[in-house]
Amino acid sequence: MSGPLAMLDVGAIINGVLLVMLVVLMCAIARVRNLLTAILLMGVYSLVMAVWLTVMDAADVAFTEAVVGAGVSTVVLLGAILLTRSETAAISWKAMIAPGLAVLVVGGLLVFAAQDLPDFGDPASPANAYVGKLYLEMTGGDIGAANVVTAVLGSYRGFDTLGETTVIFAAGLGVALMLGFGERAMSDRERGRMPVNVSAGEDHVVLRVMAKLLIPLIVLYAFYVQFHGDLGPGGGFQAGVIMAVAVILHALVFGLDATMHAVRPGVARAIAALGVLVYAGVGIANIVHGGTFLNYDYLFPPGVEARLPDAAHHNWGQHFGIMAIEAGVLLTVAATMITVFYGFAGRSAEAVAVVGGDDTHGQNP
Amino acid sequence: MLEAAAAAILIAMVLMLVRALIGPTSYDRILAANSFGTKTVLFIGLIGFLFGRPDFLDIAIVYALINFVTTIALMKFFRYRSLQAPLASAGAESRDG
Amino acid sequence: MVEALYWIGCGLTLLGALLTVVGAAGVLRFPDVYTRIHAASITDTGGATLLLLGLGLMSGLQFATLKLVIVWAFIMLTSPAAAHALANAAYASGLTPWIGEFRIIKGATPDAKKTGNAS
Amino acid sequence: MSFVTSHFNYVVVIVLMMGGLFITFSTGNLIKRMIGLAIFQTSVGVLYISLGKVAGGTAAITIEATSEAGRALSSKLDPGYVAQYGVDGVVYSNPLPHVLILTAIVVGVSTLAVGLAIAVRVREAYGTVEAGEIAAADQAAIAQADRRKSGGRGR
Repeated sequence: MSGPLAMLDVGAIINGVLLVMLVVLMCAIARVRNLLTAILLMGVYSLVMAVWLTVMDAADVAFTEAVVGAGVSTVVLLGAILLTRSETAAISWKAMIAPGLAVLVVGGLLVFAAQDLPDFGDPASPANAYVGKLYLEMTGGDIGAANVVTAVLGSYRGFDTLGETTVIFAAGLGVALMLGFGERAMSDRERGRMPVNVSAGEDHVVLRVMAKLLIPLIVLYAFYVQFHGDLGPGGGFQAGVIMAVAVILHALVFGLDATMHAVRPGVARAIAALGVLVYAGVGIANIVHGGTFLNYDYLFPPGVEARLPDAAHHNWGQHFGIMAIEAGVLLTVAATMITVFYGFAGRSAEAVAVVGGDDTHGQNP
Repeated sequence: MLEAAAAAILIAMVLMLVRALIGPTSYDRILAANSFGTKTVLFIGLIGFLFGRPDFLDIAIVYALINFVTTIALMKFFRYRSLQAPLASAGAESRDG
Repeated sequence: MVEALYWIGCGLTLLGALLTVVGAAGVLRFPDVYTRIHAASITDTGGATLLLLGLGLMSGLQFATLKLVIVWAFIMLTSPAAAHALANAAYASGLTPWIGEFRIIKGATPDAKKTGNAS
Repeated sequence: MSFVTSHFNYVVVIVLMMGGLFITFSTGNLIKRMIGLAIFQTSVGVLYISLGKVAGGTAAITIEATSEAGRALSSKLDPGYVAQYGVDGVVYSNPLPHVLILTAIVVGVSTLAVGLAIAVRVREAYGTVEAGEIAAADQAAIAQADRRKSGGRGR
């Protein structure tokens, strides 16, 4: 490439275009009154976000945003508007003046303050020159994982990640306590009260075959992401959400009832708790073997690690420690997302009676 | 060369975004979102090669797999107003069995 | 030989990207949702095939090639199915195609179905 | 001009943040408010990741500087720059913001679900998710309770 295009960095141009797209989408979401459209645009927003994150070298974050944005958050939002309503009330322009002014003033102050932020891409900024670079330099010797993000997530900041996992578990518990575990839908079905508003003669054989083909592949890919997390982008958070997406796809295509018999709500909530226990248990195992909480160098009893193969070049304690806590994260994240989905999807019995029923008769003769 | 292809995909993404914003019916918007997803897969694959890190293809794979789910969820929402019901009538199930 | 493959790959990549843009323009310009689905789904699968094939030829045989094949396979599986589901849902919700109504005759034989395109 | 190019990302962060805040403030619909909060949250992600980007850097998945990919990455950069800011001959972006935002996204969707669950329960209790109507229903209930209380005293 030569000429004027070579003068500009390709990454900078893509960065600019994607950020402008984000702003346009944000404005559109602010403007629309139909919540369905807003949710759809949020889906596109998260797609743009994932591409932008990839351009910014944040492969792991892009992975997470891709799975969460494409799989879980759209479905959860759809479940929520099924249970409420899909149109917002009209807002008069007078009601927008006060928030608009407040936002403009705060935004102006923030732009003024942003002048003191380091230049974009500055390698010598305080954030990049000290602790970030230190992690990059130390990971090879300390932990031996190629993916520094996984190393920081699982080992250096393992205590922080335990907190995050617990927060996710607690959030899932909160949703379940408010909306139920979806067992209401199950008992409704058993009592014959489950609304079946699928009109006869419709047979989505293409989708059912495709789902049968895709669900095992998605689960398989989740395991790849889980165990490849040391070497490439991936890890427990991403794999957990992918696993949950497989279950959600099953529920969407084969019905919630069938899915609840395959993955019982009780099993899901037990697994969610088990994941946090596995994580904390790994930490306590280190204390038992003479180390500190979540210091995986003490994962094995004294003397065992030296007898493992190739112990001079591999840090097996760190390796297995990260693998174990990532397994805990996988269990908690997957089970929590499934529980949340069950909560929203399983509650719709009464809401369907109010909202549904009008659309299914639109079918042409 | 890859820059030109990336620019083209980016233009296609912008066009798709316009359709998602103006699309008169909800189905136009779902179509735009789904097609935007496919373009995202291609774009992530392209910039993986453009920036010399083909590791990024993992993200493209996950999009290729999961983009489907959103489309199904939205379609089910519009058709059945429910996330519970299976995508086949009782008659279809019995014909299977 | 490798050089020739590289340039063929370049050509295929650009062709795929071009096809994608053409499809996107079609989605923007076509009159109703069915024609737009037509424009989008054909160019998505076709453009993706050409582009991924081109990338594979350009990069040569390595581990990433396998991932390209996987991406291609998944796009080929999911994209047409999603387009089918979308067209089905749009039709079932009562959107009339721009070219005219397509009638499915209940209980008709497969032969009769083929000619059931009226008005 | 240099401010525009070097701080463009931060300006976008502020626009997105204020947009999310505006959505949350201006609408009374609880679901729309949660969407606004989700946008606000992504803007924080954009800020962190922008701060962690290093010019000429690559994803924080270590590669050998002597491998083909490593040499291709370093060949685009000034050797002095690589020596100063690189680790073992390759310049990486800062991995720490990635870790923080990665977990924040998953936590974000969990908390979004909690907020939406509250909205669902509010709708079941009040029959609406508009904040104005909920407040009006509350006022009416309080007024009714007051009337009953004063009426009881009067009797």
